[in-house]
Amino acid sequence: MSMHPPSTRAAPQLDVQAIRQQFPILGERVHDRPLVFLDSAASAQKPNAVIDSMANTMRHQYANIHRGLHWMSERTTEAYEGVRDLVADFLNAPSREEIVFTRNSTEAINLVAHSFGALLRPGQAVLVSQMEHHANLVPWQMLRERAGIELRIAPITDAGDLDMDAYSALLADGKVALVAMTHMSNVLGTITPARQIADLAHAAGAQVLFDGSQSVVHHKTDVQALGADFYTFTGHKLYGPTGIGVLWARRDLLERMPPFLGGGDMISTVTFEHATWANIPHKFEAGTPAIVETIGLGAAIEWVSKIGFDAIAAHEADLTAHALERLVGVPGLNIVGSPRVRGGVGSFTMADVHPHDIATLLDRNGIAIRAGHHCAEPLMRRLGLSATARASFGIYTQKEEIDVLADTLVRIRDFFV
Amino acid sequence: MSMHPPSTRAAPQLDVQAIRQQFPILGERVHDRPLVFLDSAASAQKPNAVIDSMANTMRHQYANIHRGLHWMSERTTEAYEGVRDLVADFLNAPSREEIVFTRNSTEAINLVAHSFGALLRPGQAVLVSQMEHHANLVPWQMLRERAGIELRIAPITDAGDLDMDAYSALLADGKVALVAMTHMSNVLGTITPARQIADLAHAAGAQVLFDGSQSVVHHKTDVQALGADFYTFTGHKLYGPTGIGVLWARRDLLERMPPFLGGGDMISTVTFEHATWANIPHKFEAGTPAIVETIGLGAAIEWVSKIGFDAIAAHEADLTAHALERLVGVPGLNIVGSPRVRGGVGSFTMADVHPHDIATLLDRNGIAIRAGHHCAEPLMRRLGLSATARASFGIYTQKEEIDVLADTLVRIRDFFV
Amino acid sequence: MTTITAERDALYDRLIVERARAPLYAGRLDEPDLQGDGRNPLCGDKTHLDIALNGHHIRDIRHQTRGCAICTAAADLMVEHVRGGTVAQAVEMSERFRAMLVGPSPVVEGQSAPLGALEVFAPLRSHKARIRCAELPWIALKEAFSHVDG
Amino acid sequence: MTTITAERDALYDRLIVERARAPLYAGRLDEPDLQGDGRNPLCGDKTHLDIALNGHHIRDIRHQTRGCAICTAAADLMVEHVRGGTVAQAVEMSERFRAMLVGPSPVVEGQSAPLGALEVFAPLRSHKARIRCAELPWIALKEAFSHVDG
Ligand SMILES: Cc1ncc(COP(=O)(O)O)c(C=O)c1O
Ligand SMILES: Cc1ncc(COP(=O)(O)O)c(C=O)c1O
Repeated sequence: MSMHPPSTRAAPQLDVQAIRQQFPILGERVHDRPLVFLDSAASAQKPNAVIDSMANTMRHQYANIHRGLHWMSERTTEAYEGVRDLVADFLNAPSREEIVFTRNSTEAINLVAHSFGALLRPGQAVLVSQMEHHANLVPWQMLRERAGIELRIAPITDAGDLDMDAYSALLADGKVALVAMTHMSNVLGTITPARQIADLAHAAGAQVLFDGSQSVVHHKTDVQALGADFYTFTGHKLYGPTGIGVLWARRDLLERMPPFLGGGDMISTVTFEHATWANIPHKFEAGTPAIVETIGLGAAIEWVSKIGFDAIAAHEADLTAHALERLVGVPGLNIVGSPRVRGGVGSFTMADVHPHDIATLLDRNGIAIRAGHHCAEPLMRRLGLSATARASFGIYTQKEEIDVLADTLVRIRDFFV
Repeated sequence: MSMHPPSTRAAPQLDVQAIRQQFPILGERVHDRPLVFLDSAASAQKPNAVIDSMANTMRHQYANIHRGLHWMSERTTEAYEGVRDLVADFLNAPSREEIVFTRNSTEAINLVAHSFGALLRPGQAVLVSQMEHHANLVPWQMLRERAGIELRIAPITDAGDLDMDAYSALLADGKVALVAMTHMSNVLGTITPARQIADLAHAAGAQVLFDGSQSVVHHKTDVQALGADFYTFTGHKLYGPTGIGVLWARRDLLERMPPFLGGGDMISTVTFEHATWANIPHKFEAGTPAIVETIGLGAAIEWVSKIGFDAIAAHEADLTAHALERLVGVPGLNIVGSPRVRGGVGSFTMADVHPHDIATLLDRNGIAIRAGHHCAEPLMRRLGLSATARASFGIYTQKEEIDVLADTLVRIRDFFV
Repeated sequence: MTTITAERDALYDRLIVERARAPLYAGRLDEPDLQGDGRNPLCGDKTHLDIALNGHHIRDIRHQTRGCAICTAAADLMVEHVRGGTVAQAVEMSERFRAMLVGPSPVVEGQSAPLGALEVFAPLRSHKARIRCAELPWIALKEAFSHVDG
Repeated sequence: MTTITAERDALYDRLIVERARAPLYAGRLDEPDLQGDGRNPLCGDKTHLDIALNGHHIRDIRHQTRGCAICTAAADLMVEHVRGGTVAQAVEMSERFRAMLVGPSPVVEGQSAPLGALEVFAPLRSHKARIRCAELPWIALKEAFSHVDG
């Protein structure tokens, strides 16, 4: 199993201790044990840079944005719109106007399902994979009900990779208008071959949306290099605030799409009879946005960028390799899937111990992991499982924490068997 | 002009100085002058209680909610769901399950326009007033395009009150399925006679939505006493965070309405073929919510409730009376509207000085007000104006600030005439 | 080892682990008078109950459970406790069990009728997300009883 | 008074206030060769331009503006500055005006061709929300010129 991205030059070292100092929550104790937080894939913890940027905004420079003519409003507007530049840069988007702020990935995908979906007609299809998070499945099911389109499911291999032959076959009849696919599985850790997926989709006349909720956290994202048409991610997994997510889409698509939500700030003019829409991206941002959270997202992106994805990816590859090695040694433990390229997320099961019992017993030892279907029920069914335990690693994860996990799993197994 | 609510007993006094101490931003200077913030109707400033509750959540007790089995997740879930109880209490809602968290008022109204709107059929009508914020007009225009319903506009009087006779007449044919009306105008300050509006609507077979974005800030809200069927408000105007709003709706309505956004947390089970929905309110909350912001909203509600709406309403009535008195004395100044009952928001124009010039010159003196159409273009047209200047008062506003406003307006007029 | 079996999991009492590993009342009845199902889509836990009545008495009862240790043990211990009693007694026990887990304040010992071995689940109070595991068999029981009368 | 008229509003130069109160070039032309409109829906500001050409020269030009002081004065001073020049000169001036307001760095005096009285608008740089007020007449001019050629 190789790690992503394959690093040719020596990757810069991450000073994990110095990083941990910036996360106050990592000093907390749980059930009288030091917190071992291995649930970052559900939501990451926040560094002081993010917390302080939000608090300081509210303390020193805050007002509603865009419509205000006064100093506080102008400065806050600058801060908010400045984050659009940061995000465009972060994704290597061609233009800042292609960045739309949403609440989270889920809303970003729903926005596309509504607004791009409004352009689709019966006879056209949307194609997703078997390993989607519900956020990238349910909106398309709902669109199917609304618009009478077809929903196709690309299968995965037993190893947890997209079955590329089957994928190609599903594109063959040219009816697929949109491929909506995860860029990294939140259950298996699989990093999908985005460029290849996009090329095949484009050759078949389809647009491509990548759900980057998991993947933007672990390596550098370049929407142009990936050949994406839509890309979504969510702030709270990127060490940023809750309540803020991002949709990037190609300008011409955004311009063709009707607006999603109606209200203030998304209009150009309104009469009782009729409204005309503002230019992109504002057409898609109705009402007072999550101003402070957007500014906090900017702080998160700056913070992550300063550390750099070379160092982050190398650190996480290191952790993942260590985890696979240690977990394989736990009696009765089975790692779910062995994708070709994987990020710092992995699921496992244990003979004779239900994932919920694993999670609770780990928690009693201060170790936070997830157990359940991870909002990917259809994938669970595909895998023949009802639930898995999942450990996920972040920028602040230490090898020692993985050792504590492995040791505790051994004890849990003993307890039950 | 009377104030709302008519206070019979002696209202408790507000210690404005002590309150101001809790808002760090009020100590800021703008253009070398102390900040005089008279733009709370656009968005209010935040007390330490709110800022600290958000920062402390991120510092000490944070994880994703609902699906987690570990301590951090369970505690964060409790904090988040605890706010649902607080909000239910705040609105005197019959049940916590009737509280849906959204990004803001705008999204709350759009949710109703989509999900309740999905139950409407051509031939049915939605009725709004001439003084709606775009947030309560554009979503209904968009529904009209989607669903072929009719949109009716209830006129207002020159004083800025809802024309009750015309309103009744518009209900007479029984085709109106929903009345969607502001509970307080963000331009005129008008507090609408909600109970009467609701009674007339119900008698005509319609449901009623009140846009409480402005009104919840100024006096105690009781959705049952108002006879509301839907009620919306937005956290950032209530001294709370951005990125969080509330929809309250009657349980049976929420149960009948299809979901709005699809994704994690809003489902009961998902297969590739089909999804079934979670119970209310979760059916309407897709994806990771604005967790920290919801907790911050809880802090805002607790903070406001501790001060109490008797004291707040009395303070604001006092300020409004003082402002009307002082502004009437400014040469060339015209106060827009004279509604029967008004809250602490008022618009004005000045002969020979454009509202934008007023706003900029006030800003140069440290005074923040709004100028423009206030996201209520159709109302502007009704009033025969292209823009107004608007001053709005909050819990932290002092009479002295109104004096500074009035004095500076006199000087601005002199400058231009 | 000690850290697992000692105070650290009052939550996983020996009894729970034993019953999860080797339930005493697992299986089906040939001709049940009542049947009930409980399902937790969150984790895929399932329990099925077969009940044989004798008038208002629960003459026999068996469960078939696929779930975590808490769910399986809860099913087995529930069956043990309601077996031989009346439907009304089972309903009342269900209410007390629920009160123990989610009632306004922890049940004070000796104040209400004791729940016997079922009290091993009391520490779940502070693990809200796991309470539904212990409740699942009781939900199935309620469903089975919903067919009584009528 | 002093606080208003002094440094506090470099922004509202005397010239701006005078031209807003009594514009010198307000009005319409009888038979304009070009017309252009600018509209800011945010505040309802409107400006209309009538232009009479003589070859590539702007022989005459008038504006009709309903707007704030900055918009009105900007229209009047723009008209004054482009009148008599060529279309190309006006376009170039428009670019320098824009650079003064939103260019990467404040225009250094003497570095590019001076904008003369139009420089009274330079302090708008730090009032982003008002820049469109000063730009509105230039947007109308651009619209008018878009009909040139072809
Ligand atoms: C009356 C009214 N309705 C709705 C809104 C929209 O609120 P938000 O932008 O928070 O959605 C506002 C405030 O802008 C308002 O004043
Ligand atoms: C792959 C993937 N897609 C989408 C989501 C949804 O993100 P959010 O809940 O922030 O909308 C998640 C995380 O929960 C995820 O892991």
